[in-house]
Amino acid sequence: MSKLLSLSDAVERYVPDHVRMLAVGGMHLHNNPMALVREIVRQQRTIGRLLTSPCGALNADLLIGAGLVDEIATSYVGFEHLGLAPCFRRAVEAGSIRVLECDEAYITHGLYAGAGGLAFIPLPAGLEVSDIPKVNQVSYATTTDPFTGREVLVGAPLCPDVALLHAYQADERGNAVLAGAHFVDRLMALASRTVLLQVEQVVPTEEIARHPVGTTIPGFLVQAVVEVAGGCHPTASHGAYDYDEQQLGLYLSMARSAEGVGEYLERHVTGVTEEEYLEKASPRLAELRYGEGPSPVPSSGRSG
Amino acid sequence: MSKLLSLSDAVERYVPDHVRMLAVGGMHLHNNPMALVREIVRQQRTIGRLLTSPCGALNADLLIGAGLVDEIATSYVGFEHLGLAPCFRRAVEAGSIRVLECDEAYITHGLYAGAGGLAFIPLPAGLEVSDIPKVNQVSYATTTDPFTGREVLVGAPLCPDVALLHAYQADERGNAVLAGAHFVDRLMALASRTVLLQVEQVVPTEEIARHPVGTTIPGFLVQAVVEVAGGCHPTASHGAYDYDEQQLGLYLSMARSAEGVGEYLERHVTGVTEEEYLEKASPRLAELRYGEGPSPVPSSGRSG
Amino acid sequence: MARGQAPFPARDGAGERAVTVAPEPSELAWSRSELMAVELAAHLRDDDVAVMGTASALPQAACRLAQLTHAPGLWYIAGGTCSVNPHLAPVVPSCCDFDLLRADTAIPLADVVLLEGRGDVLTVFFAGGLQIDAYGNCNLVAVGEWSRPSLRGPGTVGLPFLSRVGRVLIYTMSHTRRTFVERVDFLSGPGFLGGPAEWASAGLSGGGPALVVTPLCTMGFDPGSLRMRLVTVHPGVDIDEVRDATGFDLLVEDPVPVTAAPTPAQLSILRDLDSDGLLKGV
Amino acid sequence: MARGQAPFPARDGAGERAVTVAPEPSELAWSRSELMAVELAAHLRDDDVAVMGTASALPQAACRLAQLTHAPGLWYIAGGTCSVNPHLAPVVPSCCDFDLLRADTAIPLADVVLLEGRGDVLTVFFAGGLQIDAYGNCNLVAVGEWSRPSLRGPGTVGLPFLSRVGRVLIYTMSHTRRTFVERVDFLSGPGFLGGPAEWASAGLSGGGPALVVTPLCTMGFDPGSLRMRLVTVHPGVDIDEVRDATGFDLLVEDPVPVTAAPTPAQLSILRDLDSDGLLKGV
Repeated sequence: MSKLLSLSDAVERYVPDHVRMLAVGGMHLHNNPMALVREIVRQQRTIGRLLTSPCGALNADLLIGAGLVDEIATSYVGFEHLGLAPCFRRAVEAGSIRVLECDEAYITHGLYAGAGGLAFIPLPAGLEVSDIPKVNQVSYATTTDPFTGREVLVGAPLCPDVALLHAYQADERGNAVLAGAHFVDRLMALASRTVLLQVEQVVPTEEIARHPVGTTIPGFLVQAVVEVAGGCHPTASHGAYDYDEQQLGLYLSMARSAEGVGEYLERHVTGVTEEEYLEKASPRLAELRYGEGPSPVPSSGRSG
Repeated sequence: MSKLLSLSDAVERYVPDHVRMLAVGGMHLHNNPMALVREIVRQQRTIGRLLTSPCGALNADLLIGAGLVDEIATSYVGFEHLGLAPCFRRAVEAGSIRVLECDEAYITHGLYAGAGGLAFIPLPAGLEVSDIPKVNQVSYATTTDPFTGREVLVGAPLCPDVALLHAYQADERGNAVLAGAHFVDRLMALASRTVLLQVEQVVPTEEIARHPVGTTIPGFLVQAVVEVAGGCHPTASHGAYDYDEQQLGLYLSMARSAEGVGEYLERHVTGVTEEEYLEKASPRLAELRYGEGPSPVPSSGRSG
Repeated sequence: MARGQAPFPARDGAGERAVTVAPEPSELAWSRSELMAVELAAHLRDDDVAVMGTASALPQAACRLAQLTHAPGLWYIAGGTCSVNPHLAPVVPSCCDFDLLRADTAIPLADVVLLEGRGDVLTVFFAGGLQIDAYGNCNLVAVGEWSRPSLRGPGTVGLPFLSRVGRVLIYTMSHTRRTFVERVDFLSGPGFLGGPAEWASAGLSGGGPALVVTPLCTMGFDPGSLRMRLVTVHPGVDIDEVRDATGFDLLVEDPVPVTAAPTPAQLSILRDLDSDGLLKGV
Repeated sequence: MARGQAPFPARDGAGERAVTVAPEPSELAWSRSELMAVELAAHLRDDDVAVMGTASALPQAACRLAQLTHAPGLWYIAGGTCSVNPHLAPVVPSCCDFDLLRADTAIPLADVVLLEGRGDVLTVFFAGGLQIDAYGNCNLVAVGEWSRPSLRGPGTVGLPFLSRVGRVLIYTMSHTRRTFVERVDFLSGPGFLGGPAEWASAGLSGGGPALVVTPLCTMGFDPGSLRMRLVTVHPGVDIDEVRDATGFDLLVEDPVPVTAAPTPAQLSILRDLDSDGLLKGV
């Protein structure tokens, strides 16, 4: 019954090469499932379509920098206040990646439609005036509102084949607790056919059962649980540690060129095991631990 | 800035007579906002359309029994293992109420559409084979899926003018914590133009701020907060007390006839103030308090 | 929870209608509800994800029993609270009970509605009806004309999803000619619709009804005609008694085996779970 | 939070582009970012519900300042975490920071997306762009041809909602001819579209752009032409400097007042909030 797997086994078993649609969880510099992303790079799994949350960051840029992504569906790839995403930018400007230009509403509602088996999802009136739908006729179309007769912009459902997600804790059956902000990670889990979960910590089910209402991913949606404390580094892991501006700065400066990102990958991803990576990051992770406060994990419901 | 109001002021100020669409929160025998419902009866506000959660109970049956409801949109009105809803049943069999026959998926997705400004919401393939859409062409229609060309069953958005909801706690600005199960109460708050909240307890904002992530209704959606400890009686209030089978049994037996329900209303609603009602219920409420356990309210996030 | 000895609930408002089942034979050491829980449990698999709705003490008990015997990996969701694998000590009559949140996890109701629509996650759906017909269609809405019914039911809740989700397990405490009819007056929970031709042309993603458990017998569906057929009769029940209580022509292939009685081990587990005795009544 | 002195972020990737603003005049005791926060704050009302997105330290500080001065009833939502009224001690550079959850409440991101679509709840939306045009349209997607851009931006996130939500407050740290253009190359955040005719025929529910705050000046929109017009110039800035830095014909009605400098009380509050000095840089 246990879904605990090593990082390499999880990716080997559940991510086919040239996966049709791979979703990466987390948002901006937070809760990026970087251990799983790095393992995808190590195993050189190519990706037909990469889907980000409304705001992708290193989780997308690293895969693009590794040359693994044919097409990306996103409403943002960047490093927020730290700057643009160098590999995404370079690939788009060079025409070496296809972009399905999306907006936040479509990504969120599209995942809802994917999770719920809805054939498509209408989008609020007003969204049709931006140029986004004009350049993405794969994701956007129009149909008739049968109640008013008006034409309405709609989006296609998003049903990722595989989602890579981070959670704070999970039990070995995949019941997971998201700490801090949830972003659209739960929706991604609901919409995706296969869910790989990296967690800071595996805990007994009794621990999860202490706060059932806050437990946001039920184990029956999860295929594999990988325990990688520190696995979001250099992005933040809500409830555990903040993002690492030093390492992100290093990435951003090296990734300014194709050669540079190659060197970064060799030094920090393909040339090292995940254990070696985390060993090296451990002094920084210790500095970046969040200060004291109440538990980041909700506690509620009934005992027993 | 305070939204604290007395029960009578809240209903007087925010529920117009013949309100176009009134939504009542809670599900089955749980978290029915009965103090607000009783006050609607005392003030004899008529209701153009009453919307229940997927499963209405006393919150709907009492309003129907009081003769206030022209039309009901629902996927269930009943008393679960205790039996059918006597006033709903009688009114429908007599043809004295119009029914917008709904299913759970439509009510949930329709509230999502109402909350999100979506013109309509597609429903999963397969739902079109039941007889529900055939008898309710106000809520259901078909249109074309522009991605496949197929005909798809869709639902109209649900945008209640007023929602009556129960929450465990709120601060005076309306930031509310739902204890236990949330049912579709948060969706109702998001979709409704006016939200009246009855709570077991008003607490300082600092108390709410201790567990922000589990706080599910933000105050800017709420127009009035009414503190009525025990106000869900005779239904349950998650985190506080269980439902009262004695009182529900009394209702079910009296409401078997129009005269009986009139007598029930006179004795337990219109003929008494809410304070008198709760005074009388207090020994039962004391017996029905949930046993010890962890706090029913989530605790998470950052301090401060 | 001291709620006293609530009678075991019939499904969805059927509680108000007379149950015409004979009194429990005194020589039986188990109740019919307990036998039904065992029958439903036997059908559940280790890799199932089951969901149940209103007044679901019986399927709750069946799922927990399955977990504690042959299907430890089974997932089950109590609709309403949407708690996942409630610990059920004890079984509760309401699907929304606060005590159901003593569970492994819980998710929002809206998420369960999504997953019912997604269709490939939930593999078992428990259902019932005021009327259940020869093709396993269910009706929780209205007996007679919908617009002016002779009996208004509570409403369909999530039953339209039966067309979409895994295997449908039907149960009812009322095995009568009023419940088991040739064709439902109102189709609120799709079974095999009008039979093989209509079922095939509808192209539904769900597997359709798989099992019907009543206080008298266990039934399935004939793979060819998609009509209900008798599988076993419960101990002490005569085949003619079943036929008489069924308002359509029930397929019967002789010989009809007798349903296995609950084992002492099964009863011991059930009674541990059901300390409030919800399953003891009938 | 010991993150060191992160420079104040420019909006959405514009950080990589040269900011051509002159160095902060040494005689000024406040930074231009601080002045901009005060300008944005002044526009916020006691009954507003404001929402902000990526890299939003400046609007966060503006909202908190407004709450602590003239608008105690203001609600503001930090997109990403979707915390409501974060307590901001200190201001953080990321809109998704765990520390933003020191807040009155927090709701799921999907709920904020719903409310943006509902349109009548959120009254203020902060926006920006790689390009901002004379009609207040914003572009976060691509400079040049979309299919092969000369500068690929990060993407639009929620900016298409500008057409639907209350008043739009635009801010940017980059007041240059590359940012302020006659017409955006790609319309990712709708302003007044192509002007009065197109705006009227679009029938949008949002109120359109209301304010543009830069390191040089504060601008609004002419009610007739719906084009950007100068409202005040910041202390020490010349009107010609603004004209030169603007790539379209900016409406100017003499005399142009000078933006009021932050008061000591405002600065004191801002610096209490901004103990990491995010607003000190520029």
